[in-house]
Amino acid sequence: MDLLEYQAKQLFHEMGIPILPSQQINHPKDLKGLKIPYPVVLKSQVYTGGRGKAGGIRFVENTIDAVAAAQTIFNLPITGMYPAVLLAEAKYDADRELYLAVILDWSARRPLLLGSQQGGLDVEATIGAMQQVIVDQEFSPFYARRLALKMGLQGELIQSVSDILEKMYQLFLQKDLDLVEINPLAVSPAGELMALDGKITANDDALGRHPDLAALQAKIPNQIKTRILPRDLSETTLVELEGNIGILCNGAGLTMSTVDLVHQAGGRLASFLNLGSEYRHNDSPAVLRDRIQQGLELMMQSKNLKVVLVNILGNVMLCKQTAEAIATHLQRQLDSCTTPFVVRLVGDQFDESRQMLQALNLPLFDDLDEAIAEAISLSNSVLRAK
Amino acid sequence: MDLLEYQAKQLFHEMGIPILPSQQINHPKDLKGLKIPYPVVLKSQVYTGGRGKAGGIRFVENTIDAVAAAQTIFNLPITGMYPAVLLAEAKYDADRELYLAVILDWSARRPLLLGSQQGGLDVEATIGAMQQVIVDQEFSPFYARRLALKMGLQGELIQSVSDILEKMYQLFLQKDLDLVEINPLAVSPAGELMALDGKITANDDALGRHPDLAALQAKIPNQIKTRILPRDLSETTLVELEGNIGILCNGAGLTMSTVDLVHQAGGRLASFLNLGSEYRHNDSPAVLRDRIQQGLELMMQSKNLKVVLVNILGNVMLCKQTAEAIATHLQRQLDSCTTPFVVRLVGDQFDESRQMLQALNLPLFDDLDEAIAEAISLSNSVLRAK
Amino acid sequence: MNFTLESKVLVQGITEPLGSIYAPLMQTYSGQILAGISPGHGGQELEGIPIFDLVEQALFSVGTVDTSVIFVPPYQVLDAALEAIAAGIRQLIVVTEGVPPMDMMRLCRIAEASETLVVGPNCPGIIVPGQILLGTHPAEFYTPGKVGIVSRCGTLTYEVARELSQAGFGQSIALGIGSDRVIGSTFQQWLQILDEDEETEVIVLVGKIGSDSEEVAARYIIEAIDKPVVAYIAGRTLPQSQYTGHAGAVVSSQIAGLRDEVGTAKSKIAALKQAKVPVAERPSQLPDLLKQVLRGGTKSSPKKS
Amino acid sequence: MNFTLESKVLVQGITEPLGSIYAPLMQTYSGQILAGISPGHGGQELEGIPIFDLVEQALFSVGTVDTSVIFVPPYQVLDAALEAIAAGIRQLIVVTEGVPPMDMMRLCRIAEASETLVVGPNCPGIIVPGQILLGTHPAEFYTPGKVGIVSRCGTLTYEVARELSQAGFGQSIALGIGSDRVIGSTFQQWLQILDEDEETEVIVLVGKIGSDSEEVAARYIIEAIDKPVVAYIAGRTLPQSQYTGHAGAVVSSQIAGLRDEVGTAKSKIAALKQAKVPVAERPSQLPDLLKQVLRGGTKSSPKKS
Repeated sequence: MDLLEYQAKQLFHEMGIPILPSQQINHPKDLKGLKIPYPVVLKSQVYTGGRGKAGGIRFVENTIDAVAAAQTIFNLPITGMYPAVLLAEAKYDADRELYLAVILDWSARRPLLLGSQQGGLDVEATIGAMQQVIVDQEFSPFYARRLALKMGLQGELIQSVSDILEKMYQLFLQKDLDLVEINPLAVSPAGELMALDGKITANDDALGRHPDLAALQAKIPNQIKTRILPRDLSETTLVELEGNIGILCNGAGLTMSTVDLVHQAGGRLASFLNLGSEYRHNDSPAVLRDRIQQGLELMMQSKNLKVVLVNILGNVMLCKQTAEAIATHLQRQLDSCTTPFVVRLVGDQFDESRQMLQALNLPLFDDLDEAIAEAISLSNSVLRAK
Repeated sequence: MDLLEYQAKQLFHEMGIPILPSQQINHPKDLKGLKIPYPVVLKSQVYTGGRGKAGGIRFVENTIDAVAAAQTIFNLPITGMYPAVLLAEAKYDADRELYLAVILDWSARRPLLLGSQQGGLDVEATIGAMQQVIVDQEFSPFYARRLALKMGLQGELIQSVSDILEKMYQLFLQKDLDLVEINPLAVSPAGELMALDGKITANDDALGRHPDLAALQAKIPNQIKTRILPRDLSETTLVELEGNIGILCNGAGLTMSTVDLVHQAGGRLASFLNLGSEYRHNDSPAVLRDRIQQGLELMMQSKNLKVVLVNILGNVMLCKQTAEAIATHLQRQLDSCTTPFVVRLVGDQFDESRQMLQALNLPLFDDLDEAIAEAISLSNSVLRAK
Repeated sequence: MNFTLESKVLVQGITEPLGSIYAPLMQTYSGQILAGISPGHGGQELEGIPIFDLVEQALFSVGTVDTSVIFVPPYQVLDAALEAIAAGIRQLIVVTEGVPPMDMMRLCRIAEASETLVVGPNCPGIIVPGQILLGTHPAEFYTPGKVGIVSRCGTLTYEVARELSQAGFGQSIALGIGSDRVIGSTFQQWLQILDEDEETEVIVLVGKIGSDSEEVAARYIIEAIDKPVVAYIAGRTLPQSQYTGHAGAVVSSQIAGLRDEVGTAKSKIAALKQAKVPVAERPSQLPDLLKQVLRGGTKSSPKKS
Repeated sequence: MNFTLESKVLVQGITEPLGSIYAPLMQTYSGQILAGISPGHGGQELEGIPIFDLVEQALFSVGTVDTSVIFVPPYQVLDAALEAIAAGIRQLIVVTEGVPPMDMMRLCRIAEASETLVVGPNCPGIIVPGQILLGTHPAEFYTPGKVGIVSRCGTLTYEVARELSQAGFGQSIALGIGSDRVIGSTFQQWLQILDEDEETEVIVLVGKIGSDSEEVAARYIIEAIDKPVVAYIAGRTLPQSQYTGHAGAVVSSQIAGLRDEVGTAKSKIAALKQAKVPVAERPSQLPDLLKQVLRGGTKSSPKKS
């Protein structure tokens, strides 16, 4: 989960990382009560980068200009999204601008400190100058000093920049973050440091143990909730495409593979839906049945859906459980639903399951290629029938 | 530094350890605004144990009784100390009472979890039933479960008591504590847990990085500040005895040894003062000189002081620095101070230092036994002169 | 590696929903589950498997154990794993999905220091067909043989195993290393283990788009693996933005200086081809590729035929 | 143990007040200080000793180092020590007083795992007279010889060394293990090291009241030490409540089930006498005791004379 700039800065502040005096603006008229002296920077609070280039950051000298600028920014979509909040912030005279970040190095299975003397720009533009330090063992501040030196810092900046990095690392660790970034970290002519912009990405798997971050998630406008990956039953995500076959599958790899096979066989997908892996610790058979049924209901919402292909693999009980769930779903919607189903299941209970589904006129396959051929054939006949 | 019960419970609460509804009472009349329903327990907030036996804990049923009881408790000294605050707390029906603690095991250089099913009593009385678990590697909750099992707990109590222990450990670690103790931890008939009394000792060396705890220290009444060991210059502690020789020394071992030697040679001490070890990272020569002078000034306040014996050992520069500090002190107090000094110093600069002190009629020795003999002889001659 | 008929196994989280489903299935397969752990349930039994409150308590009662299969809730996985390590168990299989990366990083650091093999999390575990089941693999899909399957997927692993079994290619071992970004043992570690395993003649690597795991594995195959390897990568026809993993992963790869296209099917297939690893277009093509590489012998400097 | 003329030494915190006093004294003694560390001061020098910002940077420039002497402020000691350990240094001497116990516990745990010897904190360090000075010992008090002094005190160690030197008993090594309650290496560790050290013929143990260190050491002498040991304990005439250490220590000892009187001079002297260790009444009595034990030969089963 990404945090907005002002939310990230709130966490910086709690951790003792210096930020400028700032104020949250929910409406242009809030600027009349501004407590920060002009000149002031107004910044669109959106989740995407590039807001500067898009016109989402403006410097203003007085209240009249500020209200006008705020109105403009509130009405300026950035990659399709409008800000719900602006941040009004004091201006700062930076002598130099640095880049600092702490991220997870997934391959090394360790946290990674990143830094560069070329802050303030797009990360992509400065990858060449980026210095890295892997936090190989338990963190200690010397890792931060190691980065400061690799960045080419000297004198008192070694210690002061390391101190900021140490606080970023503590935040990263305490809040289970995927990313904490300060860009730019301004250095004043006197050598003082100031986090001018910041980015925090919280780990979705860990949100359950950070109620403060989870509360921020609740505030995210619906328009961008699709950025959140499916985690529990209520968030199983339907991916919609332009064809007419719907795939309901369990497990990311099997879903991808089934999508590939349909495409390779000339089919076109209306949507696909991954019910998730089997490895959720609380997946009892009842939960699984519910999830299959909810998945089917979600699937039926896809546009252009003409055929549903169900491909579910798992332990010995899953075959019959899936057949039961499909049967229950169809019986419930008997009148409204005329979309044909092709079901592929495997297991000891295959014959039993076949009988159950045959009663509903549903073909059951244990060979995936055959099931796919049937689904495509059905989708073509539907097309021809048009 | 010890915390009072109500301060400890505040930390428990922040950590999510259940405590009863309670209210701080600074004056008996505060009880008129009590927000906790009767019956209520009033507890004297003093640093020593045994307050129950001493009458510092009373159950009251209504406001009139409460005000009277509070007046009594405020006026009841416990081991010589009066409470500045009482704690008014709801009553709790406990089915069983447990003991839990986390302490430092100094010998093993590891934290130690302690627990017993015989809570609510003096620790000393239940040492036999006390179970221990050493936290050998990085803490993980299984250490707490290990203790719960050793304590003989079963069923859901294993997990719920472990959860409390885990929170106690987090507090211990985060706040650099020497001790965190819950005694008793009440178990209700429904299996719910409640910390009825608690004790926290913060580590004095670590107070500098815990401003919240240091602020509590500032509130400790002067009468019991002597419990705090000397840490910096302002707190060098003078230990006063009944004799007439004062010893000024550097380092605990050397101070003890000098005290022993004077006693063994038949001398009687008015006081002794340890200037502290040489290993404070910020001890520049100037700081050392200041500390010697402040030590001498403090020493002069001892009752019955007739002779001062200075015994300071250290690096090559210390000999002359000490002589200079003594000379400065004496010159400053030339008129008021007639107490004879015996100085023992060792080092390359001994001769130079001797000349400096000879000018002030001070004998300088490099042999400790000789210096002690001289000090005792001087103290005896003072006695005879009486 | 010790995954044989002789292995002694513990199940942590045996009273959790997943644990109570799979522990009996594992026990049915080869009867090697000596005990289950579930704090507060000590003294109970699950289909004949005795339950203890604490790992060390179980070991005191049933003796030494080689492997623990962990089904506890995600935020308790680190603790369960550290408990097992502290009790001297050096092979852990974490089935549970959703373990926070920070916990896995700490577990990996401690596992490395204690030379503990951690499989998973978010994985189906290990099956040695005909010998031992340590996880969720549907045993009926597997047959004993000479193919080692190492996969980054769950259910897709079953699909691949089923295709191989039906085509007469039994398996020496099959395992899923876990679908999460931070996992214990990697493709490289398992390629090495299978390269040295006497029962394994040829290796099937099953991957999917997202992360750089397959690219790194391909590089490792060039450097260190002698036995023939064939691969299958799922997601080759997916719209690129889908399933290429978590935003943090992308940031991480980009910042770490990896080229943009890491994680795509194209990048993975190219890397594998460079390592001379034939890549199947679909699972059902794997048996043909296996026949080809086995006809061609080992990849290089054959140690045994 | 490698504390000889050949040892290579680093000073961490060389620009701190204590560091800037003692680094030059150590350098004068035997010229083995290759570098000093002080972040932000890289490129400077202190009386000819080059200063670096980071330990690994220093090692890159001056080569391998055996020992680091640490003078940084107390809350930075853990970090400095971990930095040295990460750079491969396996002997640390922490002079600084006031290190929080929690930091020392973590340092001890990591030092044990990496087999690092940590002397201190709050200690005068080590001197091998005529060879090397690693800490604050006033070199003029020491002479080369065969007596190993291991002490829990600072300045009292100097006093003892001076008495011995004046009586003709030179020292093979003298060290203070630190006055704090949580210290790296213990009496037991050093008794063992000195028992095995070929240059040491007899051991002088210097203790003081408070803590159970001397009692534990006495037990260890009975079990494991062959060479003769004599002792001196300071504080035998002190009022009992004074200097018996921190309140936490008392709680800890009591709860840990130790008998109340642990920490007193009486308890320590009794324990040492039980270990057949003669205890001097005053430092100036130590030479006489040394003569007696040396006349009597080693304590038991002599390995060498």
